[in-house]
Amino acid sequence: MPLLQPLLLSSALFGIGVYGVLSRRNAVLALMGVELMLNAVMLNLVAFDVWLRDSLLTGQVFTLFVIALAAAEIGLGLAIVLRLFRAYGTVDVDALADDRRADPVHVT
Amino acid sequence: MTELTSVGGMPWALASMIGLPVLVALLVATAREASQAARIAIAGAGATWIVVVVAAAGQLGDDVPQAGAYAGGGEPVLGVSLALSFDALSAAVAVLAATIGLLVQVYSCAYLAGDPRYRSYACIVTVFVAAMNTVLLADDLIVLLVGWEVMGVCSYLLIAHHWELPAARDGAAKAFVMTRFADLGLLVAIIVVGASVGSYRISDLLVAVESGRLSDSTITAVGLLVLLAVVGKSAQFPLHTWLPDAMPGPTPISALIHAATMVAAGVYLVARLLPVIAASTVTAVALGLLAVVTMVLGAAFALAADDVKRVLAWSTVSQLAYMFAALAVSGYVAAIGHLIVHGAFKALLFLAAGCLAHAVGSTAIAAMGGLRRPMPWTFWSTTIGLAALVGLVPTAGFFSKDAVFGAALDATHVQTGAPVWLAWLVLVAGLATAVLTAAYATRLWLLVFFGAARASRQADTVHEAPAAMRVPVAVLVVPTLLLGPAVLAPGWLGAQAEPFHLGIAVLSTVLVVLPGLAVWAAWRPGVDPARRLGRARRVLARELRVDDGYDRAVVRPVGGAARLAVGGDADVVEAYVRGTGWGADRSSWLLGLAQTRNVATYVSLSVVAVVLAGVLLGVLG
Amino acid sequence: MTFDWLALAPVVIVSVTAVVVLLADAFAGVRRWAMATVGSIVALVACGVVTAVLDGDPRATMCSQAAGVGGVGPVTRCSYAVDGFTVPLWWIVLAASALVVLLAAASASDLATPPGELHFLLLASVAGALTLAAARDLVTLVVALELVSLPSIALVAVRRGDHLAARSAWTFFLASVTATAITLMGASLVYGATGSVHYGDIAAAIENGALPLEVLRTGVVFLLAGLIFKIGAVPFHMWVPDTYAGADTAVAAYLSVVSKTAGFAGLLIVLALPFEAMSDTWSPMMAVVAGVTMTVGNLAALRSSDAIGLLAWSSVAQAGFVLAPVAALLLGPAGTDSGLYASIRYLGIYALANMAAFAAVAHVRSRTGRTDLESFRGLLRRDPLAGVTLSFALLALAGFPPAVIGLVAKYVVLRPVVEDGHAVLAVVMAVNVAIGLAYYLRFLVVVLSPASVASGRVLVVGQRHGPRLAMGLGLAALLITSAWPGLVTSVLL
Amino acid sequence: MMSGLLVVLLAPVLGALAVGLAGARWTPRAGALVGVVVSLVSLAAVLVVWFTRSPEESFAGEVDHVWIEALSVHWHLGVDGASVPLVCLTAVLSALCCAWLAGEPTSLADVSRGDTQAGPSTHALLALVLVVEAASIGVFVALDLLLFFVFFELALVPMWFVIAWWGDPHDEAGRRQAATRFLLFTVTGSALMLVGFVGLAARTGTLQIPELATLAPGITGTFELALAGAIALGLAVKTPIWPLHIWLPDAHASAPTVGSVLLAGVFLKLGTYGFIRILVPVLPEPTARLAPYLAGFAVVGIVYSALACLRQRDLKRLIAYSSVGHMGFVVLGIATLNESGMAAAIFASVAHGVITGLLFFLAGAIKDRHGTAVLARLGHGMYTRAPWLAVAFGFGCLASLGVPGLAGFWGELLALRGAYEAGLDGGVLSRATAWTVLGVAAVGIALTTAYFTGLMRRLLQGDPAAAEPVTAAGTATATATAVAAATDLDRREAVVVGVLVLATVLLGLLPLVLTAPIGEALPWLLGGGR
Repeated sequence: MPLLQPLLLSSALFGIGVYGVLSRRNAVLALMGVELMLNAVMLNLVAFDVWLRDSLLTGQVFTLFVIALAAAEIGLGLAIVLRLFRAYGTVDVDALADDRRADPVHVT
Repeated sequence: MTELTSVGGMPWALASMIGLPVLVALLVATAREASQAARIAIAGAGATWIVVVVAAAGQLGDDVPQAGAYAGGGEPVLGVSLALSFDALSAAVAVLAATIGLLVQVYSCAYLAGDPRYRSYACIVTVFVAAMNTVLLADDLIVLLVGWEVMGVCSYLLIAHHWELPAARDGAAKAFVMTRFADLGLLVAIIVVGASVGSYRISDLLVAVESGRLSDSTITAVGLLVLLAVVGKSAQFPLHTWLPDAMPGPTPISALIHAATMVAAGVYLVARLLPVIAASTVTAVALGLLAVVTMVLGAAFALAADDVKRVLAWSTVSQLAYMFAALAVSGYVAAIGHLIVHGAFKALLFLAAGCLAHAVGSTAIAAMGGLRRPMPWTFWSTTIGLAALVGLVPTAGFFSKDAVFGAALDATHVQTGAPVWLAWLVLVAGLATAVLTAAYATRLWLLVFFGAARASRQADTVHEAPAAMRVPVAVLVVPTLLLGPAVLAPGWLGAQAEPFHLGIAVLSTVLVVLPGLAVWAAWRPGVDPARRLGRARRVLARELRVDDGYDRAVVRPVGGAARLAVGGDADVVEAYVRGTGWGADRSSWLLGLAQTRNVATYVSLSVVAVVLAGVLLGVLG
Repeated sequence: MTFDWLALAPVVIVSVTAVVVLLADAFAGVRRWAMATVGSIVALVACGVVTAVLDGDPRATMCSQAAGVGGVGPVTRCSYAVDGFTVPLWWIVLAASALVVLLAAASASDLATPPGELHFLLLASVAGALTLAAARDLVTLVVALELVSLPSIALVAVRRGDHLAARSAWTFFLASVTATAITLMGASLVYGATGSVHYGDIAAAIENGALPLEVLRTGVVFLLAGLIFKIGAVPFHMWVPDTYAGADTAVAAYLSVVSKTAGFAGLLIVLALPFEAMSDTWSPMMAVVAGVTMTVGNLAALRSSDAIGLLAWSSVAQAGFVLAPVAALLLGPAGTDSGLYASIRYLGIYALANMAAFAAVAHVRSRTGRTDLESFRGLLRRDPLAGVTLSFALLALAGFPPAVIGLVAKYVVLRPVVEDGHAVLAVVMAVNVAIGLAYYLRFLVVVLSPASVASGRVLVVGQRHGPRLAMGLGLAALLITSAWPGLVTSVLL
Repeated sequence: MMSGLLVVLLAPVLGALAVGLAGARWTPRAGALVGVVVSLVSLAAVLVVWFTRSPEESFAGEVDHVWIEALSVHWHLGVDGASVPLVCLTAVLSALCCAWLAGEPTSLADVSRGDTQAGPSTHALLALVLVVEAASIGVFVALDLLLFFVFFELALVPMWFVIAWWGDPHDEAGRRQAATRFLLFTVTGSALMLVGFVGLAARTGTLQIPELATLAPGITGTFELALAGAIALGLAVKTPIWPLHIWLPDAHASAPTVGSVLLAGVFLKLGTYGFIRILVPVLPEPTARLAPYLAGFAVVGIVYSALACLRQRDLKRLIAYSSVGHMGFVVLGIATLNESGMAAAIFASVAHGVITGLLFFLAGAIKDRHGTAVLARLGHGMYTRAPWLAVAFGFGCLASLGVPGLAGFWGELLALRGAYEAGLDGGVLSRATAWTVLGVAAVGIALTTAYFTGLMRRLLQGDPAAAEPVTAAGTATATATAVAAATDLDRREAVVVGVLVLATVLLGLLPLVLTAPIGEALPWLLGGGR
């Protein structure tokens, strides 16, 4: 089976994900960006697995693990977003950056 | 320490010539009050004189030196051995030094009566005698250098005795810096000798020179370097300017250090190393030329100087030049003879000048005049001294100067190290200098002792010096008168003596009497004969502005360089340091700014970096 | 498929204890802190015993038959191994974690931090760290990495009702997951290029050659991203000060030592085992990363006026020093792993000194509620134990006698670098030693200063024994190892 | 504990612990007494070790235990003729520093610091002095590169505190900056030196200096040249060689009296000793290639420092700059790589320690009296105000400008001789270079005479009537300072100064005292005895 298309697709996904993480001011959207990146990885793994005709199906097993990891990350991520919202009343990351309360590290 | 090894003779005597004064110096320094210090100093000087005379008595006329090496050998690194050798030459000069040292100590306790710093003065004078003896006895060049420089330090400290006077401070500093700069020549010379001969012993050096083991270039180098040191120490041209400025020091010091001994040590060193000097024509010629220039210049400057001590200082410069000139034409005996005689009469003249200053309260010629009657002792002794300086029969000066001329005359037809033209030059210049000497001596004599007493002072204030000062002056009259034949006595230096040259004698006598008469004719009471010189007088009085030259050529450039160095540290090196610190601080500040607290910034930086790395390493390899 | 339970024991013990502590905390009413602390300590000590047993006999488990690459008959590949790499790293992790547990007690009875959750998360993360040191295939590596990260993120956020904690956690989280995603992408590429995730297979495949090298290299670079993130090296360093600032002191200590060690464990083993043959690809990269990291960390620390911030930046700089010999990994003239072991030794010494420093800071914080440098003025007179510990730890971090051990550490990392002829890196390191001293000295002077300022509000949270014990242990260890540096070098191989 | 060298090393350490822990429980006088005693103990111990040595061994009282087997680091101590003089110098100077502190007036310092009882105590200073002593002695007796380095670094941080806390009471910011600059300069240098050591160990597989010395003939090549360069650079910062000297004047000027004495007397010697003990014996071939540059920088430093001295306005800065010049002679000696030169290096190091120590003690005494060391404020005619102080100072100046018959002379003589010999066949310098170096150095000596004469003329001589010392603002009333300025050396000062004066004369008249041990060490240092 051809390897190129799935790889292209996954690269596109990964790129979009990165863009999302970097550009979204809304924390939740940033999380979705992370999800996209992980999806790209899964697609990669499956594609390679098939292409390699791996006897141990390593790629697919790996994918399962990644799915689990993604779930855990999102769980934790949403929990933190919740804390943020409770603390600041917003999930706008730029707004967070403006808060300088009890911020001992930066002396500039 | 390795065991004491002594070669014949009386090592204890040699050692005590140096050790005794040092001991006395310590005692003087710890003396409770001045009078006690004075007693100790005089007694010590007397003891030293006895030791020296006893040791010398067995030595004069004996050409086999007695020597002692102490702590010699076994010294692994320096190769220094405390080696002493005592031959006729050192004996003669040592007696001179010890005698004048003793007289000066006696003289000083009256001259500096009531001076709060008398103790330190007496102490340093005693140390000086020890240093002088070290120079005379040393057979090891490094030991000699030690004595040589300690003499310089003592001279520095004594010139600055009245350090609240700016002139004394300046003169002392000038003398010290100039002479020490010159001494570096001796230091380097010693290093060259050590490396080429393999020993610092003068005896080894002379043997090596005779055996021709040393290359000509080495001999010349050593000779010229030694010459540099000597020119400095003996105030010869072009380093002659420090001696007149050293005159603010106490007059007895001028007599001891700046007339009789230290400045004469240069002559002694050249005489001691004469084979090295004579072995290289370059060195001999250089020595001769410098001496010729110096003797004329010094006499000329003396002619226009308006201070008694300054006149005497310039005459010292020009008389020392006589000795060097004699050595340049291998007039060994003549030079040493003149050294001894000059030491005697110049010390006399300085001590007499001290009496004048003691009476008048100043050494300016302008402050004097008509002192013949109030100060008979001083007048007569000064007269004899000046006669010896001029070289009138029958004073010792006449014989010694004649010996110098004789040596030059011989060198014109006998084969010596120096070329013939140099001998002629020396002879002519010597006679010319004799003329000038007669002129300035007469001028001084007339201006100080004759004419009307200055109105500025009442006659009763003028008084003859106290006995403690009169007696040493009187004592010095004896050698000044009688030492002459001794100089020509056969073999007293363990070397061939100079025959007496009648023709030269007559010629020189005529040459000195005529200008004397001329000056006398030119003199009216209260009128300085030097006026007759016209514009030349002002030029001579300014001493050809040699010092201004040094100021422009050395002092100011050094000052500028110093400013440059300080500036360099402050602005250049410092700037790099500060710049580094500033840079670190700024970059730290920037890094702090980069912490925007916005994770998006952080992540984007990381991603960019990773992608770059991925492309660079991954795709491009 | 067999399981070597002894080899697995540490991970199992820690995980089980984590759950137990959580449940016990939920049901017990009183003395929850003491229980949690003691339980965790016991578990860690038990792990220590097991490690001592395992020390010296390498074991491997979770093995599988695989068709060897390139037709080489079926070979056994194991995902989990306890060997010469694992044991020293375990020592560091366990010792440091134990001290962290003691420190955590500093904020006991501070109702904002629930003991159960705290210790559960802590132990869970430790389990991850232990696994990471034993992981021998990419899947295990990634899983272990996440097992270290996610609980530690939660640890940062664990303090209730603290704005800064929340934001720091978010910073930490987003940076972490992005890095992980990149790592995963890298892993997938490596898998695609070599056809396996087992280190052995990958190494063999690279040996055989005939691979899409571009893909492989890109994969390696991406794979390293997540690990570099964990050790807080450039360019993944910027989260470090923000996160430490928001976290509880004990958590900051944990991040700066244990989770960093875990990251290094992954990094060193990945570089040493599967990608050894590609060192010409990553060696220069590591050299650059090391040099830049130590410089950035040191320079940034120069202006820091807060103890936590200063230690945060210093931990960045120190990561650079640990990384430096990696550049020379396996390239010594004798062909030894000198670089690798140099890193591990430096890591151990750094862990010791840093834990001691954090212990003192946590102590002062629990007394005064402040962490700015001024609050440490005159500490030596106010509180000799804390003062001495902090001063000695700082000297050790700076690498100065009398803390000889720190100097030995510098020597250890410098040696392979010079041996391998990385002149530039060596000079950079030398300069950084000086820069580092500048700010460690600034801190030291405050601590030793005779003029003792009245420290603001004196609040006494938590029970004091934990931090005191931690400081005592840390100081003792530093002193002993300074007198006999041979101990460290022999324990850590 | 069987070896005397451990006693030499441990005595000051224990003394420091005792004084530091006892703190205010002891009077400063008692603490100082302890300091003096322990210093004298280590002095006696090292002398015992030296005179009970066995002739066939190249190192006396050698101790060699494995310390870090994994890195082949040994606890390796030993002394030879090159190190014994320096150890003795360190012990004596430290003893004198402690004696000096017996009555050190800390009042000025406290005034500036605001509150007195919060100010650092004299005990702490004593303890630091002893630590510095122990560290320096350690450097001089260490025969293992890493051990050498440990001791080399050990004294730095204490010295920072000595300068920054007990330094010039009138300029807190200045003394802090000076201390930090000193520390960072030295640390950067020594870090480079460590790089060199590491490379050496990597190249030869050993850290033991004697063993390295036996391998020396084989250690040649570009890599080795780089190593030698790194080590030389590190040592050059410490020595210091121009133009790396910039840290020195500030540090010396703003340090307290004992700090200046230890910096000049002992610290600078750590650098020169490194050259003598490590660079020359272990890396002879690369060092020979570096020699001309070393010699060049050395003589430039001599002249440069003399010129800078001509225009210094601060007494302590002037003495500090003169140290740069003297160190120039030491480095010149080292750069010649022959017997005279190495002997010069050691002799000049010791002589400089004694003479400059003397000068700094006296400068400290003057500063205590006037509250400042700015020459313009010290007035003239000190001969009349404080005769013995002035005479001692003049003596120090004469000794420092190298009058023969005093300690300072022999080092210069040997250095120049070494330079000349290095220009002969088989030397490391070309004939032209040698003569140039010789000439420049001689000019430097002349300039040295000039500025010391100027200093004596300005400070000691002059019209006492015009000697109304202007007081530094805020320290004391004019009358108080005038009275203080008119007080001569007290007993404590007289003792300290007397010891150093005697030492100067002794070394000047009996150079054999030093040259004998040095002579024994030379073959080993120059590779003959191996």
